[in-house]
Amino acid sequence: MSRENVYLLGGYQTDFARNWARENKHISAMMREAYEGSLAVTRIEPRDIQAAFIGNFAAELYCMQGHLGAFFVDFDPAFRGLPTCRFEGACASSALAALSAMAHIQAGLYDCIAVVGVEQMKTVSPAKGGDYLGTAAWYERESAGIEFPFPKLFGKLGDVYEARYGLDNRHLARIAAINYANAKLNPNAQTRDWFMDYNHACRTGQYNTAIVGRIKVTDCSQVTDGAVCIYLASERFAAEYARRLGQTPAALPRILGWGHTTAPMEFVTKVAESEGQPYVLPWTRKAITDAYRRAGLKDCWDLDAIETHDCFTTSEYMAIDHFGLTEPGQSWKAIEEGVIEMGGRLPINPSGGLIGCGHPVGATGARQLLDAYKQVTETAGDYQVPGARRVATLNIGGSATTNVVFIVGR
Amino acid sequence: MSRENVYLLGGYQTDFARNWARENKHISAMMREAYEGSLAVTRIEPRDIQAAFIGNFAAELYCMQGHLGAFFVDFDPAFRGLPTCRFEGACASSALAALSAMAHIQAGLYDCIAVVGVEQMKTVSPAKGGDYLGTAAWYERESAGIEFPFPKLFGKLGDVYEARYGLDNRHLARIAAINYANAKLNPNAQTRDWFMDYNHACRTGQYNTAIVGRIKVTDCSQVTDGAVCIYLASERFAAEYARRLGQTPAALPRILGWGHTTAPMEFVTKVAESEGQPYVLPWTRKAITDAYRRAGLKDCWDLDAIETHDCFTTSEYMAIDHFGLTEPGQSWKAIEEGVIEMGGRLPINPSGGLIGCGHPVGATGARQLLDAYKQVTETAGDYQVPGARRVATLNIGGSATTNVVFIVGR
Amino acid sequence: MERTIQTVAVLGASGTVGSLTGGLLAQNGLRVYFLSRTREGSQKGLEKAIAQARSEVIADNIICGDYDSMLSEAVPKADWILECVAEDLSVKQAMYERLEPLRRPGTIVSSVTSSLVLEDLPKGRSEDFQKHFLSTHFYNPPGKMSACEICGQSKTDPALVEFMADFLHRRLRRAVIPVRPTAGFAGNRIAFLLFARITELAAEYGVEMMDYLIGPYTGRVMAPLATIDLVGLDIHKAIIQSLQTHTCDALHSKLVLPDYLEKMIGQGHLGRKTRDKGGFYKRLESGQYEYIDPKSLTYIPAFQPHVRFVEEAKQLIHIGRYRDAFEHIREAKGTEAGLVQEILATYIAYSYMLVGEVTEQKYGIEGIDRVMMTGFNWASPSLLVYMLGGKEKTAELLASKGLPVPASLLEDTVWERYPFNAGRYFPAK
Amino acid sequence: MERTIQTVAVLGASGTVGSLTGGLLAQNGLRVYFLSRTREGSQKGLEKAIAQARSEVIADNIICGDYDSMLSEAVPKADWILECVAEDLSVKQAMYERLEPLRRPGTIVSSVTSSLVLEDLPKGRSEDFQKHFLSTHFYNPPGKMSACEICGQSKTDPALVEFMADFLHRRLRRAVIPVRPTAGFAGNRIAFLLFARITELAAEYGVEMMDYLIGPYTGRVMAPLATIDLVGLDIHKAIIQSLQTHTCDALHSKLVLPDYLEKMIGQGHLGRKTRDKGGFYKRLESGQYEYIDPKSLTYIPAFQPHVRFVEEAKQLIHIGRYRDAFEHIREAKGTEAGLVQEILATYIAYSYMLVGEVTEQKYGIEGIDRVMMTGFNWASPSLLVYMLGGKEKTAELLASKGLPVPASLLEDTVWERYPFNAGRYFPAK
Repeated sequence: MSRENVYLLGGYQTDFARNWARENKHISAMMREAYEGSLAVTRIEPRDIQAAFIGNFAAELYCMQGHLGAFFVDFDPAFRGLPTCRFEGACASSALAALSAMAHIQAGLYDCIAVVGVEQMKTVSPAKGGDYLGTAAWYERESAGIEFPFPKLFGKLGDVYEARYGLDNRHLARIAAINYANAKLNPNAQTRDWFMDYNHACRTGQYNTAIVGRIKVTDCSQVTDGAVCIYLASERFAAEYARRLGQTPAALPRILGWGHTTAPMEFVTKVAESEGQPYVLPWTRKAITDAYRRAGLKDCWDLDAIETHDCFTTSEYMAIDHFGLTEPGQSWKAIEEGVIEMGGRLPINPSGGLIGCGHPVGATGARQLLDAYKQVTETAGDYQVPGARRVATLNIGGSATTNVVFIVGR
Repeated sequence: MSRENVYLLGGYQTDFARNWARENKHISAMMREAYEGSLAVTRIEPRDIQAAFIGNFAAELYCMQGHLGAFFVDFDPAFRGLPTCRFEGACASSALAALSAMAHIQAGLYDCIAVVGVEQMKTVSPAKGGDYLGTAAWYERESAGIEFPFPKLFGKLGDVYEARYGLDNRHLARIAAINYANAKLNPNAQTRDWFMDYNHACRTGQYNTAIVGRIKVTDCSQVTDGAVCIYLASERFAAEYARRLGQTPAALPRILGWGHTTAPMEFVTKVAESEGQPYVLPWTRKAITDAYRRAGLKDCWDLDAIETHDCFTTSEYMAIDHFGLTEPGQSWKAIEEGVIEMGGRLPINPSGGLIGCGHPVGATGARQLLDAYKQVTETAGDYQVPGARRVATLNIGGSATTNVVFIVGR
Repeated sequence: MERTIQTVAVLGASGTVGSLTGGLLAQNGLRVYFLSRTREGSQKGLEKAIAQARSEVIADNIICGDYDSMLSEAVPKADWILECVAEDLSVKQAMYERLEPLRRPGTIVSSVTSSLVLEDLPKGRSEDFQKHFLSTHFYNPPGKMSACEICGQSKTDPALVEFMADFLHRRLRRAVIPVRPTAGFAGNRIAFLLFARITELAAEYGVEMMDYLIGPYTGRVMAPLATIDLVGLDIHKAIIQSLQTHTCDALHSKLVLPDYLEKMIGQGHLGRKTRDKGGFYKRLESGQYEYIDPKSLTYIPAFQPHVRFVEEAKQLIHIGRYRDAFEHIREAKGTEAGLVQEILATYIAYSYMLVGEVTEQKYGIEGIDRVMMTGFNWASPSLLVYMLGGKEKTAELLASKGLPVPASLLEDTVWERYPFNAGRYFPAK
Repeated sequence: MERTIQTVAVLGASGTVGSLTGGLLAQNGLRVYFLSRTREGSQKGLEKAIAQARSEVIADNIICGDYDSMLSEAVPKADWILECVAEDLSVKQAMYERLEPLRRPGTIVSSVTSSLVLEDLPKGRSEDFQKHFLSTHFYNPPGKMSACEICGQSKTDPALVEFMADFLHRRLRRAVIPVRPTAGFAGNRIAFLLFARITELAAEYGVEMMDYLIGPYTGRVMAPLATIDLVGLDIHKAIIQSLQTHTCDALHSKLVLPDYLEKMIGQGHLGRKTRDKGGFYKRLESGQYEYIDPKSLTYIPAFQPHVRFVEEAKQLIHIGRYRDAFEHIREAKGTEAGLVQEILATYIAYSYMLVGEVTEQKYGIEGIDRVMMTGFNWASPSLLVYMLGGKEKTAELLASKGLPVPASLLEDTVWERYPFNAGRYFPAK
């Protein structure tokens, strides 16, 4: 990009295994923990922060609380008067917050912005939660009266693959198993203590019930509570910050490229419009190629890892060919060849992704950016991809309606 | 501002008197009407629009629908893939969308952005709607179990004025009467066909019930459905657009200045912290003075009109001194002297404001900008302030938690 | 001296029209005498006016009284005498005779009539009376319907009509429609022809089906037979008869009163005013409706019609795709679609036909547009032309239904303007 | 040759500890023999293991059998023999005797015991046995509690302890805490002293009040007397007695078994395992709880204590202001506040006191921190020091409660680190 560089200065995520309703905590407590942790980790100080952008999907429904941006002001006396805003694009909410933070920095309006992604979802029954999630799709048409609208929609994504290219569910099971395996290496992952393996993912039964269509429990990301706080900064702030840490600005990760597209809301419309095209979800593909172009990448092989939006195994299956790891429809090859596993040519979701690490809806985009940051700064601990220099993230909202891609690197 | 000029190219608002639930319309229909009307009015074409930013407070609650940004994509085939986002800051949601649009334009990311503010509220009973609005405050502490949380909070604002400076409720009645009177001149105003006058506003009774504390029905803005679509644009686009209209870019209104602050969420905290200070709501004041400074205005007398956030008469009372029409606490003087009436030295809410024109929460910020546009282009019809060149808007979310001010002019 | 109106005497203030219109005047700061046969009647009118305003403060502007004791006080003080007494020529004329000696020269006298022949009303009155006499046809209730047709007779001072038009617009914020002195003026002339045709079709297709087909989604807040129930079948009949007698045009034959409708009136099924006996609709205690069967004149339960193109059109309207919905209606096939197309086409054809007859030619369709929107809450004829894809496509539709294609349609440009607030006329139901 | 563990024989696999720990091994891909007195018992253990894993596939890794028919097959194949039989020295020793002729030299043998004297267990066994014998004290259920205290006795090969620590950490993802061979190791030693003190206070202040005061908000997922109910009062007594016998320190006097508690055990009020008779709590059919009155040993209804500083602290915790909550607790006045402060202070003082005794001095507080978090779901001692405002303020608190201020506290720096995931230990209840 010819515009000013925007730096990513790391941050903090809460433990996605926690249940904040059981802890009797307000959603702002989760934001506060993410924020306080981020200060400790990044050594950014309250007075550095000039705005706070909050990504959240539906606290109105899950927590009966809107206006989340304003809670940030309570976290420190220095924040009185701080400009804040909440951003929403369903499951892509905090990626949108990050995009806007990038724009504000490039416009020269602010030098350092806290981007918080947050969702508290364990406040309601699974049925009610599934219904709430339905508001990320066209509720009246795609969700009302349907018990699990999103498993149904993403099951249909699998059906489209099956019809156009063929699809073997065992490849989906492999995706699930890899994400669970990676999650075991991630101390913040929701499922890190859960048992899951490929054999279990292949089997339908008491402990792996069929939800709808081809989607079983192990194909789904699970209801998760979590918050993430990361920092985006201008060149000017990054220079000062690097000095503070005794580093050079060049050592700090930045946003190398990005893509942002919106497809038509209804899944049937998406699919009807992609009929005869190489990619099932052309607008997801465009967000990816836009990001490659802006980052000056030739293709996916210029990346060292990907954090993608595996809300269901089918969405990761889609991401594999849409990122260009294989020809369209051939995602299974990358799975069979071990390309996407830790140690593979291009690991996907070293963190465990949404299936393994968890999917607190509004927090996921920020969590992906934080994990990209950790990878390129080699601070990902047990789930580090050795020597990672460039990592892509794909955060989608609805049935791949809102698509946001970032390339993070140095 | 030394940064690139951001132009405001007008737009369209729906008739705020309508009841879209009674018409059995989906919230996206309201957005669509605002959008289609805006094309007709502005002569902007679909291919001009590079992003769509949606301001909305709580469609999740009122309409069981999130992810509103994505609906814009359905409005025209040209919008497939369009970057979209929904912004939320309670009642200041669409002002926040406009602020972000401004930032994206100044960053050089987009040249022309549609900013849509929308809220459908007549879907639920008044009690339920009041409860939903409570999520704009700290729900657990300020709203849960309270029938009308916001009338209560803004009644307390009056109490603070009374305690610090004295307050005569007849001045509040005058504010209501002026807004209703102005609304009669506005063909889009919710209350344009309602009867209301100063005598009625002074009286409590069957037809003007006391809500809570000093707040009567006539002190309140009413439940409203509405959408507004406006356009913000870069210098480059404005130049081309002016050519298209046979005008010079200098004839087009632009954002001369802006202010954006967030106060602590809880009203009691706000008030406790302003104890001993001249202004009851110092962060609202700061948003205003920031906007004056950025626009290069000396004070309010450089303005020709103000569109302020009179969700209740007390909030307009507050705005009068916070904008600097009087010394702090002396708002009554401007009311008694007729300063704020049509024909006065500095008319407030020629449109009728929230009390007269209506307050579809997420649409209000955009509606204020549209009215500012109409004033400075002398297209406000019967509610035109003659010769208006500079108009300020103040949009607040929660109990003056989020504060956004714009100065629009040429 | 500039003419001003400060004080108004409303005659017939106990009735709905008189009280609500009088209330509207009081709301707008005029001093209003509410007069009727008894003081109690006028007082009841005041209560209706207060309920309409949702405010007691308007009572400060209202003086209630009966004719005998207060006419002589009120009329000399009045700048405007608004006559809302019974729609009966002799009753009105008798009232005018009482006014003659009391009114100051130059005092405006207007009647709210629309169905009587305007020319007949002030017959026998003084020249000054006739010169200051006109019709101001307010639609009801004026708090919700802003239409006001205005019309002088042959002796009325044209400057007075202009003054009143301006006053009604500015002071009372009426949508003023200057009309020619033809029976039913513009709004009733058009609407009741359509009502008549729909009552005829109901005999064959049933009440529920016709109101389903010509439901709100076709461009009206209320379905047509339900509207007749609201108006009252007796009033409906009176208007149709008046139009039959006093008008004549190419679609005159559609102005029918089917037998079953006469029988309904005979049996006392007048509509909402005879709630227990019902009208086209009968409301059950459960809140459900039954519909009269025109053949047996008994009430039959709702069968909830479901016609595919109708439901699809409603779905498109539900998401704001109005033009797509009307393209769908225009292109739909089958008997039911034919009926909807016929009614829409008749409405458009008849409206454009009457340009120049009920309103001045120079106004084009605009006056008729305005009265249908603000008097009936119907989509205007030109708006339907817009929705149906423009005047060429509309003309084709009219021709295909055997209707005349009026020149005023072919010359019209109003439909091309983006229709402000168009969606409100198309509820998705 | 590198040592590897592929096959494990679990002895006592019918019990909770054996089955769940065995299941954990199977989940992690080890081949596991589930052995107990009967094949049926082992099979029941397998079912528990499946329920813990929430997957039947782990059964592929598990072979069930009884000692008589399968010990001779399993033990020679096992790389590790995990003994989970009854907590009785003679039972364990008898089992070891049976193993001796079957096990290959070098095969690891570990016991899950924590309360028996480790040195006594392998007495009489071969040198190779003793060299490869250690304690691996898994906390229960291992699916939720990741703590595993590990400890050799005098003859154990230190390299083997190191190997097992590494294996438990890497392969089984245990939070491994190397401890010294003292009774109760680290976790039980600390926790049960606090339990003892709280049972003593409950005699005076009541059960409900003590669990309210020392509730989850003070840094634990479950209130203390409720935890004893879960453990079982009989087990509680056994642990306290073992600690009374085998340990001695400055706070030894707090290690009490109040009379009423002995009586409860005598009357069969053992806790959750005697659901009908209850323990400290008794669950009514309504889902409500009653609490035992230590004086009368009858159950009394809940009175829902409400102490202001407690509620305020919970409210601060509810919004994530943990340190503010603990400042509030620290500064609170009154009897109830004094009790909460005493318990927190005792916990901190005792934990830091035991550094060097239950864990190696070189680990500082970290081993104890880890076992309290991962074995009990309690906030660690150093985390409480952080929450209470640092070590100076904490030292003041300890001194004010008449407690020793351990040098290891004064030297500690662990508390200064930002505590990862701290909030999870402080539910707002």
